[in-house]
Amino acid sequence: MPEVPTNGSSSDFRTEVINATPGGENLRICLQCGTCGGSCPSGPDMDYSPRQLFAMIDAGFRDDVLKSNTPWYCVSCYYCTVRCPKEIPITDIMYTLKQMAVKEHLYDDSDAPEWSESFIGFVETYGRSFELGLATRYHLTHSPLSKFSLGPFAIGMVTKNRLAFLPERIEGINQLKAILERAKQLEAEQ
Amino acid sequence: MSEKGVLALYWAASCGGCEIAVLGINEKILDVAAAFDIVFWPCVLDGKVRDIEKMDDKSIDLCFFNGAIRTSEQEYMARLMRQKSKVLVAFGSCAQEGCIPGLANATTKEAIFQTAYHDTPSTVNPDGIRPQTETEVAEGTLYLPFFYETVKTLGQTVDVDYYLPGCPPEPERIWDAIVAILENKLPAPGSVIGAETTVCDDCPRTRDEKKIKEFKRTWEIVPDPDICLLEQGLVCCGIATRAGCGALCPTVGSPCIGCYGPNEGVEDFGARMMTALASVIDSDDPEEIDRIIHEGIPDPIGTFYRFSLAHSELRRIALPANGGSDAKLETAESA
Amino acid sequence: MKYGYYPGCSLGKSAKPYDDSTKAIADQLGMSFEEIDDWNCCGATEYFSLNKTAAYALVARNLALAAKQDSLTDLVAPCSACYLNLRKTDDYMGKYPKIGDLTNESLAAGGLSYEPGSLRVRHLLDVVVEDIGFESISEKVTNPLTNLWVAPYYGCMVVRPEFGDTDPVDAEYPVTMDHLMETLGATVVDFPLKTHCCGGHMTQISSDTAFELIRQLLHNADESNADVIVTICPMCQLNLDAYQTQVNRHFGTNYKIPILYFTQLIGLAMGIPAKKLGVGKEFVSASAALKKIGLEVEEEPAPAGKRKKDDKSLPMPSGRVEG
Amino acid sequence: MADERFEPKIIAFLCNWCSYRAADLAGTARIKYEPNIRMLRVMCSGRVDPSFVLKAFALGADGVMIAGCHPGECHYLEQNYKTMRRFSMLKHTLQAMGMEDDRVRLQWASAAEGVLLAGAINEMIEQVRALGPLDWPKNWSENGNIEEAIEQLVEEHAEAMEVPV
Amino acid sequence: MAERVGVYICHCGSNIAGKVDVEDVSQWAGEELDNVVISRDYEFMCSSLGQELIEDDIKNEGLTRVVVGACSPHLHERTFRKACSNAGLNPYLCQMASLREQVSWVTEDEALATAKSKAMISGAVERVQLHEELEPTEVPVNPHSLVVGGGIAGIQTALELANSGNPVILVEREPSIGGHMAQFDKTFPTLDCSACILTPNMSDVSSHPNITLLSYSEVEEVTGFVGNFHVRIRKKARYVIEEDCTGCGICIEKCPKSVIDEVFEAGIGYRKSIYRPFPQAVPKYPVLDAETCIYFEKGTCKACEKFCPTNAIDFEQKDTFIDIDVGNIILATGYDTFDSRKIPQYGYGRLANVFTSLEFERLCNAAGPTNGHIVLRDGVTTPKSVAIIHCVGSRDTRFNAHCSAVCCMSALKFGHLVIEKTGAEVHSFYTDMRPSFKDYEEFYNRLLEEGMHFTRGRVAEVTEAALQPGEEGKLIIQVEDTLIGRQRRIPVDMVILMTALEPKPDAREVGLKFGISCSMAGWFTERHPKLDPVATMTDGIFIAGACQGPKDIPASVSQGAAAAARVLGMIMKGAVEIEPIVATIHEERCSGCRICNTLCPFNAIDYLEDKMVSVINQALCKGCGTCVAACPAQAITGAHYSNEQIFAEIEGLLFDVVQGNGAKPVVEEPEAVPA
Repeated sequence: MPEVPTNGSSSDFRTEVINATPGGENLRICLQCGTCGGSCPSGPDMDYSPRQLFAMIDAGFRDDVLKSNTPWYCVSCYYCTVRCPKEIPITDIMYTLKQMAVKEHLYDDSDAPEWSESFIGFVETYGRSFELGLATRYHLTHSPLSKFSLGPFAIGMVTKNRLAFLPERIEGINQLKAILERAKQLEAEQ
Repeated sequence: MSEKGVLALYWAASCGGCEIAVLGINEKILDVAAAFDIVFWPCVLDGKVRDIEKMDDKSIDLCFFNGAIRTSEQEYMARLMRQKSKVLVAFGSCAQEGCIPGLANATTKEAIFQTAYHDTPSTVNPDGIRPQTETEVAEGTLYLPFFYETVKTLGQTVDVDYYLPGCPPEPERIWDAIVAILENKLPAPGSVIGAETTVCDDCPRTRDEKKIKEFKRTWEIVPDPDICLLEQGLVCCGIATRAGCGALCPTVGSPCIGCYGPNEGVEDFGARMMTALASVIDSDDPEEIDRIIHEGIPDPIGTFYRFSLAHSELRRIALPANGGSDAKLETAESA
Repeated sequence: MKYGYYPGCSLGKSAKPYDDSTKAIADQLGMSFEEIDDWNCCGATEYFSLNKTAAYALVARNLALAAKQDSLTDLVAPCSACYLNLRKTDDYMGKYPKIGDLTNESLAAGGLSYEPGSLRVRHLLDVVVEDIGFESISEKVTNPLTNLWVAPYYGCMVVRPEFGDTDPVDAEYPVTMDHLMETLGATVVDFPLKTHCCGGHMTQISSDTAFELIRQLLHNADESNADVIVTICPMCQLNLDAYQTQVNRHFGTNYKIPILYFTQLIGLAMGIPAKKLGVGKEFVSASAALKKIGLEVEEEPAPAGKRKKDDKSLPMPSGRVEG
Repeated sequence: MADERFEPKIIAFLCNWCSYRAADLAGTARIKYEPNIRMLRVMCSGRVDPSFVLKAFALGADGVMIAGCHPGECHYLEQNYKTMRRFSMLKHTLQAMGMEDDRVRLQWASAAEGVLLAGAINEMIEQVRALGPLDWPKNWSENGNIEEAIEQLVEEHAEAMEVPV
Repeated sequence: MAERVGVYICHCGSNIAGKVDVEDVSQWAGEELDNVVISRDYEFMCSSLGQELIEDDIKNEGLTRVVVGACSPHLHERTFRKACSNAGLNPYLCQMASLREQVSWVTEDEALATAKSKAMISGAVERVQLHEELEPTEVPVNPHSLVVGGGIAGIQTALELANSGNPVILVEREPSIGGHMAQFDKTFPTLDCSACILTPNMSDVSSHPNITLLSYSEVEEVTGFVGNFHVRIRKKARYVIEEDCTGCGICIEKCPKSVIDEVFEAGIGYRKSIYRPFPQAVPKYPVLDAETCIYFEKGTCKACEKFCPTNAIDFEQKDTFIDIDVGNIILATGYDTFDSRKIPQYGYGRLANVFTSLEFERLCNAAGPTNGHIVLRDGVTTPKSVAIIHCVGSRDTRFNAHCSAVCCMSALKFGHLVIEKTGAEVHSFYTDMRPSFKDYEEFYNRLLEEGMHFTRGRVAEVTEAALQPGEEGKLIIQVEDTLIGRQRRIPVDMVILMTALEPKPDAREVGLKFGISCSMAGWFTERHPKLDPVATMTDGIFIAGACQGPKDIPASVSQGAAAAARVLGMIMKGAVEIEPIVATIHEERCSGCRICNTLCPFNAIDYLEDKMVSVINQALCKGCGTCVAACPAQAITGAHYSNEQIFAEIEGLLFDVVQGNGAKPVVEEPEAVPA
């Protein structure tokens, strides 16, 4: 039987989340009404609804929150953000949670972080995204046997001349790398 | 008063009109001479400062001090006369409120020196020499008084017992004051010897409710001889100026310029004029109000503070380098 | 009018038809596009999950480059995700000084800087509707899309979130593209899911989630007898088009709804050859739907409807907020 | 010194009916504003005599705000129009005196406008802070040179006194 | 002789003490400020113990002046003045510093808050020493009262006052009194028929000898002051001569023009161009709506005129004005409802079978457009399932931050009516269930027993998009059931939106007209939220009912009665004290320049031709001080706001600046002469 916590592990987790999210102060006035959870297109597949996540954040269940699949199932449709009666920037909070989870390697249950990382890998190397490479790399390493198969998709894309075979590299890639390098440094200092 | 009293008169930064006004009491000057030993009156009698310095404190019964304070020498004299006098009277507008010399506070010392020693057409000063507070000569060091940036009133310099307003005070009022002193019928120390009403009280013009749509300059209109000048748009300061002159100017159709100073209890003459005039402007439209004021009163300091700038709350215009160091003053002097 | 053009990665290849059709209609509508030199990927929705400062910097490089480009005032992105990232970065850099400072500090490493607010970031639909306007478009229509039933699909990222100047109704139930399609002569079907999610990147992460969302959209459009779903976003197009077969297989359904870009339909209505508009590159063929164009069936206007004596129905409130 | 932020002192005259209540409301609503403002209550902004403003500056205030009901909303019907006229006149004179415009402000605020008033206060504090200290009395301080000069004179006279007559 | 000043710093619990170091302020005042002989800090100065502290010090320590640093003087100036006067000190020798509203509540930094508090205390101490003893003046109270708004709160107030024998003028903007309550079917939790309990009171109003009812009228202008208000009322043209009209209704019957009734029928019913909102309307006279009348539009028709048996139709009628004098005014102007179209995902205005709560009230009202049949928008189909969505536009920072207070109970009432009348399934989607008053929880229980379903969750959207079997042709409620933590889709036939109660759109304007303030949201502000809920900051103006905030019928009625009691108190006393804050012209200093003559809007200043001076009629003076500030000769002084007092306060407020900046030259006896 799991242990009943006497209290959450981190009393200041909510402040941490708020500080990392521009305009996040309204998280303090969350009414637990469920507008976000009801509006979420991927809600049924989340282990906690956004609303539950906010209650857990308040309760200080840091690890459970950062291990949750919820932020990773966020499709950035911003329904919750525009509907929230307390004007909480929920989508941005999901980005904050994802970044925290990646930083602390707490979310290991899904392929989502790897998808993001693969995508960004190409962007950081070439300055542009590269769909064929991305899809191939990602699928070969993560879910070669998933019910989603790359085959018909890729074949179609190629026959319709909608998939590039070679990545495109921007001219100012070194400039971009310098910018991103500096940005990462600044982020680490935060 | 069985024994003769001791009287002193002194003249600091002023035009000399006050001295003449004293003589304006005509033959009554003999009564004054009969009542007082005049120990010090540099304008009229020979006398030495050191003689005054040697006197016992408070050994002068009455001192009429006219003129504002604008140099260290004047300040020294003010302090000296205060120390030696039982009753110190700020005599005339300069001593009371700075008067015309006080208008120097609408400019700066540097600008004054520049004008006086360089810019006036009659000045020939090829070496650009300016007077210095200290000058080395073969015989030693020569000193000149230090010229103040800001003109002060007598009251801002030393404690003053009574004020006698006017530029200059009217002879009748001077005589009244002397009588009051002789008869020991003085009001409370610190007060003004004069009326408690304003020039309007003496003004023969008829007056009505006031609404001003436009301020007029004196050359713009020939005023109606019977009705209030203010109602005709002329900025007449009679409404705020202490009575005492007999409303000489408005009676003959010239608006009062406020030489008799503010009414009893008023700290800032200009504020009274500003608020009274503004209150009766006949417009509720901010832009029109601005226009009426800016067009009608191009020189607010000259209009509202002609006689009282040094005595006003703000005393002077802002110095260009407000809060500047000593070095700045030095530069201004030595430039 | 001249616009800065940020095509984004998709329009280079997977959404080439969007790029082609945009360029094809630009001339006729009096829009001139100047591509941002050496633009980079906007990071889609992925970079913000990993590193926010880097994500803003990545987007801001494009803004900085665009702002440097001579006399550009408006920056147009046809891709919804690109539009949102550009717009949001511009907005947040101004609204949250900390983001502005960090971003500019990062840009400085590449010798760039960006003053938030110096560009107006806009989506292509907004430009077409606001700057060109229905009236001048209707003047250009030579082949009205009469009898073509279209489901206007806006997706998420153009209508949401709100940046202060948008009508809340638009975030939930926008109608600009509906009016645009009507201007082109098409019949607009009621499409309640018009601003719902196409699944986004969930096709890659959890296909179950994505397929269900795609199914809902196809189902809803099919219910309304739409001949075509018209979209303003490469991701929406890709998900609904390229995955339609697999969705059918997954759910045992048989949807065959072509997904076209709004620019393609504008082009067709203006008489531009289909090929020039990239029509034909879609997975689910639009040929059957496009056959309907040209049928001249005069639609009877619904009578104003005088209330009958035995009419028991209650009056309906108007749909828009008053005042 | 350079690091120390200048904290201006601003005097505000608030009318009893609108702006003082707006200040009350800002309080009740816990709207924060900077503490550099010190408020006086008058029954109506029409009570504000220009000499109040001059006095505040003469005593060393860095700025003065006059707040009243919106024009047309005066509790005393129309008295704030007089305030408007006097403010224009006062400002005209202060300009001639060399005072920066931002140091005086006429602010209309209804009893419901706590947020507006707090915002105006913060804005004015910022503006005055940017102008720096006014310290009007320093204008006539002669930089402390007076006593030195008088001493000089006293010394000189003392020397003269030593010379036998 | 120097004054003996006592300084009292209130902690106000933690309201002040939580931000300001009150001990430090009080100690500092005692040590640093001249003439302060006692300085104390205390938990609650306004408590009786706090007041006794002052009283004892006045008696035992011979205080001659009192300074209290506490809340805004608008709250407790009276309290502390009274304490002074209890101890034999003139009440006007007391001064307050608003350390709570102007310091602790608005300042972030504690040290700066303490410093600011010291400045404010210093200002008050300097000022109070120059205070003068003043005696309030008394003015009689006109026993007539004006009630604005004829909803249930206004009706209650009018009847209470009238029954006590005092004349009342009741002004109502609409053609009939009754307000929202007249639109309702039943009232919670008793399920009384709303009309059955309201209409007897309405007819009492119409027949009461002490009540003058002015319907279809609005207040145009209010002048004067407590006890003596002058009010101008616009009586809008009805185009019906009330003296001749018998209320037979033939004109309504014969009128050929039918229009949607947006007001009384909430937009789901029709009325004629000449109409009475409902059969029991008070007064009985109809109103002709010129905007839709065929005659006014086209110049012909006049059916009403032709058929009127008493020639009571007058197409030439114009608005008229009525001037009245009253002693007190009660505002009971009510509320409005939120426009649900601002939340587009609920589909109101787009999805036919989404109704607002007000529409539903009319729908199930036996006198409504469907004769009380609960049907869909088609007018015939009875719903088999109904969803009730709570908090539409309430508890939402984008629209109304407040809880509308009545919707939970209305929703339960609706649930009961639907079940009773149709047997349909009813689902309530609530955020928090708040049945808080007498018998309300019991009513909630009753609905649970009756089988109403309750889902805790704010509805995400209402959609007609059927995605799963069983959803076709329905409205689907998409929601997170927060108690389960799962999304649910519930197909229903009808949706009722419990729309928020909002302030009237013109509340701010009305407030200004009567000289009272509104909250940020637009509700009228009471003098004290707990202890003085029906009075306002303006003496003689009272508020009752939902214009002060969302309220149900019992609360509105209570407030109506409370406001009447407050007014009766004033009438019984017969006179009110007016603050002696007036201006005086000192004749000996006045030179009759007449600058002040045009400045007084209350005509309190007269010019005496014979003496050539101006004088102030103190009964008319309201104490604004504008003439005081204008006098060029400084011949006018303002009681309690004299120049000296204000200068002293400025100097006190700037105590830390004045120290050593040369503003106050210290003229020492100069040592000019060499020793």
